Amino acid sequence: MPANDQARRRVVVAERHGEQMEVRELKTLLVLMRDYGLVELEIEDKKGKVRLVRGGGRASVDVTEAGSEAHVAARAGSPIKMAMRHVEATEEEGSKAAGRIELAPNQKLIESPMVGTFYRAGSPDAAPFVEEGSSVRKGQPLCIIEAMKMMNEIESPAAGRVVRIIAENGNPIEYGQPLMIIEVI
Amino acid sequence: MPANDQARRRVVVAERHGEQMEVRELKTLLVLMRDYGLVELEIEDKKGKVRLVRGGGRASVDVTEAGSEAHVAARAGSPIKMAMRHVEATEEEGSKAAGRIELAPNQKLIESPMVGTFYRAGSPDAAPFVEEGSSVRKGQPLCIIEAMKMMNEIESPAAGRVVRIIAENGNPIEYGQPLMIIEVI
Amino acid sequence: MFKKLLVANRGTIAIRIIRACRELGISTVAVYSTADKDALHVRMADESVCIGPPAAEDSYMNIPAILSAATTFGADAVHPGYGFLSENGDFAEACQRSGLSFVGPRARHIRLMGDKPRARRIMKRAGVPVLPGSEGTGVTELREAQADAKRLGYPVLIKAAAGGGGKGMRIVRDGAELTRLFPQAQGESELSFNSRKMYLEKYLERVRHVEFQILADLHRNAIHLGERDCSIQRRHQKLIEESPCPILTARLREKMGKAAVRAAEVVGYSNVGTVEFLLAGGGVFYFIEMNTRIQVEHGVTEMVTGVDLVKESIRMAMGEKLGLKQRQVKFDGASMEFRIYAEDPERHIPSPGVVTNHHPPGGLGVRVETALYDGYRVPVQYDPLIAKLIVHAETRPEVIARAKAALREYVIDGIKTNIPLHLKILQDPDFNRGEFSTDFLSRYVPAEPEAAHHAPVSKAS
Amino acid sequence: MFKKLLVANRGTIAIRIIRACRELGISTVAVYSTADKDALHVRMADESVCIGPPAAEDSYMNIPAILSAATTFGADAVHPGYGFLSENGDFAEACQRSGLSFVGPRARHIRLMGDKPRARRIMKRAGVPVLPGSEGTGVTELREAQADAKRLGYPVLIKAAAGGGGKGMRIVRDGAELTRLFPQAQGESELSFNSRKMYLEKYLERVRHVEFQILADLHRNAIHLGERDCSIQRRHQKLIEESPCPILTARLREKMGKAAVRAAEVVGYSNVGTVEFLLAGGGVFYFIEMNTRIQVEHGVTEMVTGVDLVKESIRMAMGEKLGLKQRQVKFDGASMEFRIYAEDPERHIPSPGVVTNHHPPGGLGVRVETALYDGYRVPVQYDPLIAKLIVHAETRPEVIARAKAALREYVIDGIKTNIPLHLKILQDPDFNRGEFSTDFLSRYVPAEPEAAHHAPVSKAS
Repeated sequence: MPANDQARRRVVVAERHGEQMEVRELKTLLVLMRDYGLVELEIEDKKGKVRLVRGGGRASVDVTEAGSEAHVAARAGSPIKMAMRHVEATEEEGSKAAGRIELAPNQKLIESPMVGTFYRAGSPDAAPFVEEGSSVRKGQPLCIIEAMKMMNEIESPAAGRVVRIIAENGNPIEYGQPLMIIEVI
Repeated sequence: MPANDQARRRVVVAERHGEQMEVRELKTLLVLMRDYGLVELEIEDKKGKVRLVRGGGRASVDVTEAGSEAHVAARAGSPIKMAMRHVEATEEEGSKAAGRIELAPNQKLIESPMVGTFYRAGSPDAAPFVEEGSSVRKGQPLCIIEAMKMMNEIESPAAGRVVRIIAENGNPIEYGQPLMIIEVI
Repeated sequence: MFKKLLVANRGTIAIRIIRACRELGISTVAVYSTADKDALHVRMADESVCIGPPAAEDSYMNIPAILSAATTFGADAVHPGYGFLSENGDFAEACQRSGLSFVGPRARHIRLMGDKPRARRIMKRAGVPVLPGSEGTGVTELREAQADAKRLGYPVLIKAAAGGGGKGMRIVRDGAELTRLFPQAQGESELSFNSRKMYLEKYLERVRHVEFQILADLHRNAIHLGERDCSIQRRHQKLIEESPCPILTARLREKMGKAAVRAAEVVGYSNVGTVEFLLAGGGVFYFIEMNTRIQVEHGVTEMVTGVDLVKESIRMAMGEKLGLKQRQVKFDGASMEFRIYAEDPERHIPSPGVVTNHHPPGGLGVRVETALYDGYRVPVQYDPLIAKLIVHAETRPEVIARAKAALREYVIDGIKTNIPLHLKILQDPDFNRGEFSTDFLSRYVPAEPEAAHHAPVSKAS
Repeated sequence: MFKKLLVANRGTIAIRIIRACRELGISTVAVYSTADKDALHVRMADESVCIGPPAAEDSYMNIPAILSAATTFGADAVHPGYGFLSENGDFAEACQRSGLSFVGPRARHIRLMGDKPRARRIMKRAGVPVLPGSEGTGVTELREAQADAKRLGYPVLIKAAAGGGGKGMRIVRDGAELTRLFPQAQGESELSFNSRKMYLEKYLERVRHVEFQILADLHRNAIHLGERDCSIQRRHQKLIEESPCPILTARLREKMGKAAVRAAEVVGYSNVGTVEFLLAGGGVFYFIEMNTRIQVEHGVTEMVTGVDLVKESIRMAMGEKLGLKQRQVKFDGASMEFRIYAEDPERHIPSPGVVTNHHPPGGLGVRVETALYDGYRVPVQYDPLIAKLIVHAETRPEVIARAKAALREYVIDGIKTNIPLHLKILQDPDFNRGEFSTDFLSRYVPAEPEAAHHAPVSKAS
C-alpha cells in the first residue's frame, strides 16, 4: 500500500483518540484494518460516527516491512500472540516493537547486517566509537557486532553526524535491526 | 425475517455503538461486515443515519434465504460451506435460497409453525384451499402441514387476499419457512 | 446399514456424530433451532432442518418436531447424542413406533436406569455394591435413624428424603451427634419440604468419581472399555476427565470392570452406556448410577482403547454383533479431556459472543472436538461447552506436558473461556501426583452449597 | 536435558519441533528470514531471531548466521528439521565445534550417506541388496555392455554415465535390442554430454517406494519402527505416505526391517534416519539411499507405533539410551499422511497468497500439522508444503473413509491447494485396493520427462 494511505490511516486514528493515543490501541486498530481488509476506518467519538470502508479483496491491505508499525501490528494481532496471554508474556514485544522510526530526508538508518551482539566500543575498557552528536567520516567504525567470536566493525556509510543510537550496548541483535541514525551532511 | 425487522436491527446496532465505541464492539461490526459482505458501513448515532454498502465480496451477499437474507449470506461465507467446494454441491442452497421476500406494509408473511410436508389441498384429489388472488376470511384454511401423519390446517391470521404462494405443494417444510403472503384488507 | 441418520443434537456431539456417519457412508440430517442457523453442525450435515425457536423445549427437546423432521426428510435412524432427549424413554419409544432406529439402548433400559431407587435395588440384588443407606422410603423416628446409623457405621449423612439443596442435611460422626442433630435436620426438612421423612446414607470423606464405559450389542454380549476418572468437577460440571484413573490397580480395575459389566448384563443392556462409581479409600467402591447414552468424555476412552465409540453405537443399533471380546481390549497410554467452556474464568458465568479469532492446537496426540469457527457467535441459550481438547500420550506426565503446550496454543478470541483455569490445574502438585478427590476444584473455584458430598456426580454427564 | 534449542528451520517441521520441546521443557529459539516475520513458528517459539533476507542461502542455509544466533541467544542445541541444512555434514560439524549439540546423526554419517556410490558399496558389502548395475565408472564397449546385461538379466536400462534428463536412456529387453540400441544411446550421450561412458542397471517395471524408519542411540543400539509406502509421488514430491505398506507380508517386513537396521548398524549410525528401498514384484527389494534426518512423513510412523520421533531424536542427541527393544515395537492400525501443497490443482504450480479463512479438520484419528493461521500470507520463496493431514484408524479402509471426511472439512481459502487431487486419489479403485507403484500419479497429473524410472524416488524427502 502506498505511503499516503498509511498516512491517512494514522490521521484518522489520531482523530479518534484525540490527546491520548495509545500505541497499543493503534496497533489493535491496524490489525483490525488488515484482518478485515479495510482501506478506510473513521471513528469520531463519544456519541457517534463510525465509518468503515473495505477494499477490493478481504485481506488486501498490505502489511509492510520490519521496523514499520504494520509489522508490529501484525505480530501483536497474531493468533499465537493472542495465545500468549495464557503464558507468561514474552519480552519480545517490548524489545522488538521499538516503535516507528521516523527518518528525515537527510538521515540514514544503520541496520545490523548480521545476527550477533552489539558493542559500542572495541573492548570493554575502551571508549565508545561514537556518541550521539559525534561527527563521523565515511568508513569510520560506528560499532561492533560480535558474531561467532568475530568482531565485525560496522562502518559509517557516509560522512555526517550521529543523531541517535538505538541499540543498547551488549544486547543481542537480529539481522536488520536498527542500530543508529546518521544525519548525512 | 420480515424486512422491517432487518431495518430495526440496523438501528439497534447504531444505538448500541453510538455511546462508546470500544475496540471489542468495533470488532463485532467488522465481523458483521465480513459476514454480510459489506464494503462500507456508516453509523451515525441515536436514531440517525445508517449507511451500508455491499460490494462484490466473496460472500456473494445477494444469495438470499427464505425468511432472512442474513442467514444465507452468513452460510455462503461459512468455512464449511466453502469446504463444500470439495464435495458434491448440496442441493440445499438451491432449494432454500428462495430469494428475498419483500413485504409491503399491509402484507403478512405466513410462516410454517412446524416441520412437515406442505400441501395446498386437503386430499390429493381435492382442489387447493386457495390460489394466488383468492380472497380469504380470517381463520379460513390456507394449506396443510403434514407432520407425523397428522394433517395440520394453517389458517389465515386475517381477512385479505392471497398475493403469493411461496412453498411448493408436496415439499418438505422447516419451522419458520415462508409459505405464502396475505394482503390484509 | 442405515441410509440416513437424523442427529437430534447440536454442538460438539452433533459434529462428532456427523463425522462418524461420514466415515460409515451414512447421510446426515441436522436439526437446529432458529438460534443455531449458523451453527457448524448445520453446515456440516448433508441436510438440515429448522425445527423450532431457540428454547430447547421447543426445538431440541420437541419430540414431535424431531420425529416429523426425521420422517419428512426420510431418515431411518436417530442419534440423540447427550443431554436433551438422550435419556428420555418416551423419545426412544416414539422413534421405534415411527419406524426409526434409535441409536441407544432400549426404551425400557433408559427408564429403568432413570429410576434411581429401582436401579439401586436391581444392582444390589445383582451383587453390585451400592452406597449403603436407609431402606424403603426412609425414616421418621430417631430410633429408626439410630438403627440405620448403627448398621451403616459412622460417619453417616442425614438427608431430607423429600428434597435437596443442602436443606435438612447433616454429617453425623457418632451416636451423640445423631441424637442431637437428627431432630434439627428433621425440623429443617419439615420447614422446607413439609416432610419429616429422612434418609440416612454412608458418608464418604474423600471419594473419586470413577466410571466404566460399557459397550453391548443386541445379542447379550457386553464388555467394558476401562474407566475414566472424572473427579475434577464442580457442581454439575465435569472439567477434566482421564483414563486410566491414576490410582487404580490392575486388580481393582478388573473387579470394578466386572461389576460394571454385571450391571449392564443383569438388565440385558445394549449399546453404549456408563456405569458410575464412587471410589473410596482402600479400594471400596459403590454404584451410583448408569448413564444410558454416549458421554461427553467418551473421547478419552477412544484414545486409550482405539475403539470408535460413536461408530460402535451406530453399529450396535443396526444389530451388529460386538466385534471385540473383553480380553481383546487393549489399553494404550494415557489420555485426558479438557472441557472448554465459554465462561468468565474469574466469575464462572457464561460468556457468549462472537469468536473473532479461532486457532485450535494440533500435532501429535492432540485431538480437538469443537463446533467453533472463526466468526461464530456462541449463543446464550445452550450449554457453554464449546470445545473438548483431548490429549493422548504414552504416560500421564507426558499427557500433562502435551496438554499444557496445546492449551497455550489454543486461541479463542472474542469470548472468555476457562483455558486459564485448566492451565492452573495442570500446575497443581496434587493433580500432577494424581492425588485428588471430587472436592479438588474447590481450591480453585468458589465453593457453592452442594446438595450432598457426591450429589454433583450424579448429574454430571 | 538441553535448556534451549534453536530450531534451524521454518514451516510445519519448525512447529513440530517447538511442540516437542515444550513437552520436554526445553525453551526454543526460532530463526527466520525477513520473509517469515509473521510465520507461526516465530510466534510460537519462546524467542525468535531474524537471521537474514528471504533467499534461503542467506538465511535458513546461512551457517554463520545460524550459529551466531545460537551462541548469541544462549542455545545449547540445534535441530535442523528436514531440507535446508539437515543433511549438511559441515553444518553438523560446525555446531559441534561451537559447542552446540546437533540433533541428528554424526557429521561423518551425514557425509557418508550423502555420497551415494560409497553408500551403495558399503551396503553391498554388508549384504544389503542394492540395485544391480555396472561396476566402477561404467562401460564404453558393446561387449562390456553385453556382459553386464547378461549378469544383470533383462530387462536392463542403459543410461548415460555423465548425464540425466532421459538423454541417452533406453530400456532394453533382450540381446538383439541391446546390440541395436546401445550404439544409439551412446551416440546421444556423446552429443549431449560429450561422453561415451554408459551405465547399465537392472530395469524394474513396477516398483514401490518403501522406506524403513530407523531409531538409534549413541550406544550402538538401533531398531526400526516399520515401513512407510511412499509410492504416491510425482517428480521429487511425495504426496501420500502410509504405514503399513498395504502389500507387505509380515515375513517381508521382517526381512526388509532387518536389512534396514543392518544398514544403520554397519556404519554405527545414531539418531533418526530412513532407509529407502525399491520394492519390486516377488518380494525383491533394493537399497536406494539413507536419509540422515527426520522425514516429512515421520507422522505416520508415530501414529502406528506410538513413538514420538521428534522427542526421541532430541533424547538420542542428549545421549539417552534407546528405551525400546525391537520386539517391543508394536504396530497398531493404519495411517496415511496427505501433504497439502499451496498449488493450483489443475496446473501444479505454486499458489502463494493470503489465507483468508482457515478451518482445519478435527476429531478422532485426525492430526493436523500446519503453520497456517487465518490471515497468514504464504510466502513465494519456500517449499509450498503448508500442511500435513495425518489420519489414523484401525484398518486401511477406515483410514480412507476418515481421510475423505477430513479433507472435505478442511477449509483453506485465499490460496489454491491440492486437496481436490487428494480426494480424487481416494476415489481411485487401485488406490483403494492398495495396488499401485511409483508411476501411479501419472494418471492424475501431467507426466513429465523423468531421468529414470526410479530417479524421482531418490530425491523425495
